[in-house]
Amino acid sequence: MHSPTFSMSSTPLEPEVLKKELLDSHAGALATFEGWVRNHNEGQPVDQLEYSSYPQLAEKEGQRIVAEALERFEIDAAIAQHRVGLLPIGGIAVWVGVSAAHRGAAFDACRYIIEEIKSRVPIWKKEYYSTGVTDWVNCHQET
Amino acid sequence: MHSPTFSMSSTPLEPEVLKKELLDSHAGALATFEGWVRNHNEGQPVDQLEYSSYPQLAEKEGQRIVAEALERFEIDAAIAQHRVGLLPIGGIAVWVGVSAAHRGAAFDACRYIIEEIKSRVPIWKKEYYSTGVTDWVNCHQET
Amino acid sequence: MQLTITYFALLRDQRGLDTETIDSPAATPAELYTQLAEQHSFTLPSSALKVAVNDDFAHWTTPLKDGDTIVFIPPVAGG
Amino acid sequence: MQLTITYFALLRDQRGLDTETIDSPAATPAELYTQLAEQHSFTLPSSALKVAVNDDFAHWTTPLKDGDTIVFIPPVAGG
Repeated sequence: MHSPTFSMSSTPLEPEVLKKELLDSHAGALATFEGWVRNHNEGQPVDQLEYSSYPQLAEKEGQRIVAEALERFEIDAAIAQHRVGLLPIGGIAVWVGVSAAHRGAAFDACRYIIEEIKSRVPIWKKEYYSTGVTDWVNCHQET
Repeated sequence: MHSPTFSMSSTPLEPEVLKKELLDSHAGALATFEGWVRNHNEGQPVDQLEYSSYPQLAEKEGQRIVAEALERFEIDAAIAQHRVGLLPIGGIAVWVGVSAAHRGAAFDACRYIIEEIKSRVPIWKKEYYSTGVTDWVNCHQET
Repeated sequence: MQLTITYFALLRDQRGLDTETIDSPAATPAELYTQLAEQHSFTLPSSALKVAVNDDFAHWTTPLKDGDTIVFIPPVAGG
Repeated sequence: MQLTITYFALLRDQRGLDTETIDSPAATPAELYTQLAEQHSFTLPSSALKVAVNDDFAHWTTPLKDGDTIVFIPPVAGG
């Protein structure tokens, strides 16, 4: 069993490099998830996107999530990485990979990790719309 | 929506190339599955593995599966490719990738495709054990 | 009736060839498999197999026609 | 009591700075946020936030100590 790995990166994510770290002759199944910057959100055209994080707590919480996945599911290894900084359309915002002897556990753990990252890790997303307006996603104000 | 794509390949699979075909500025989520040749099966050390197929029917049935996934799930595109021939330990036997606006559909469709491939597509696996013995997986004889 | 049978995987090993065209009175794939299994000592029961006629899945009771190509499909193991 | 507050995302924009150290009588993060929200017209209700003290998640009622670093965490949106 590998050590839990979650990290933030300010440079483009490299799925092939991350995947190699999971390659293990024991494993038979690899499930991965990639989140890409979309060109729209709730109907508004998006030009680019900026992720920022609370780095000390983000890495800590991310590593807890990967450790939980290793404990809950019959998997060999898991890696997750989240991008921060300014991303263009089509850029990779997050990558999660899980290797396991059997595919069910690989899928379940991969999904668990991405769901928990999205709900628990202190990372924020600022969208830059084609109109010139920007918005912090999920922080809509009443005013 | 892209056309359903399933193919057999007698040369090593290239996930990065397949993934590029799914890249679409609309999509926000990519779920992938890779099956690798394991170094053991049911406790027996495996040296290498040979996949063979009934090509005419395998491609037809695989394409039906991908078409079903495109119909059942809210996804943008799906690609699946299965290797035939002699594979070393760690070689990629199968690759499935699904892109979608939302991650739930991407995961569900990816899992659907790999499950259906495994149960319906006429592909056979011959294992070469370290003992020199070979065996057609799932064809155990009573004698 | 002329029927072509193509063999894959374990059945190919047990038959010792890839494909053959035979003259058979078998009216259905079920009858044909019974005949071949007896002749060549195939170990897989028909309940473990699927059948394809002319490169698509078919029923065991589908009537066979002269010139049909039949494949008996051993348990699959892709992925 | 000296408390350091670090701001992220929308709260950073609304406060107009990254971090500040203030002298506050607030005994808990809940009291501190009420004070700051009033002072700086923060729009997010505390019910939408989580709170961290010294770089780990904490309760709104955790007693604050001199020198603590507090972060109010706006709704996250990773992935």
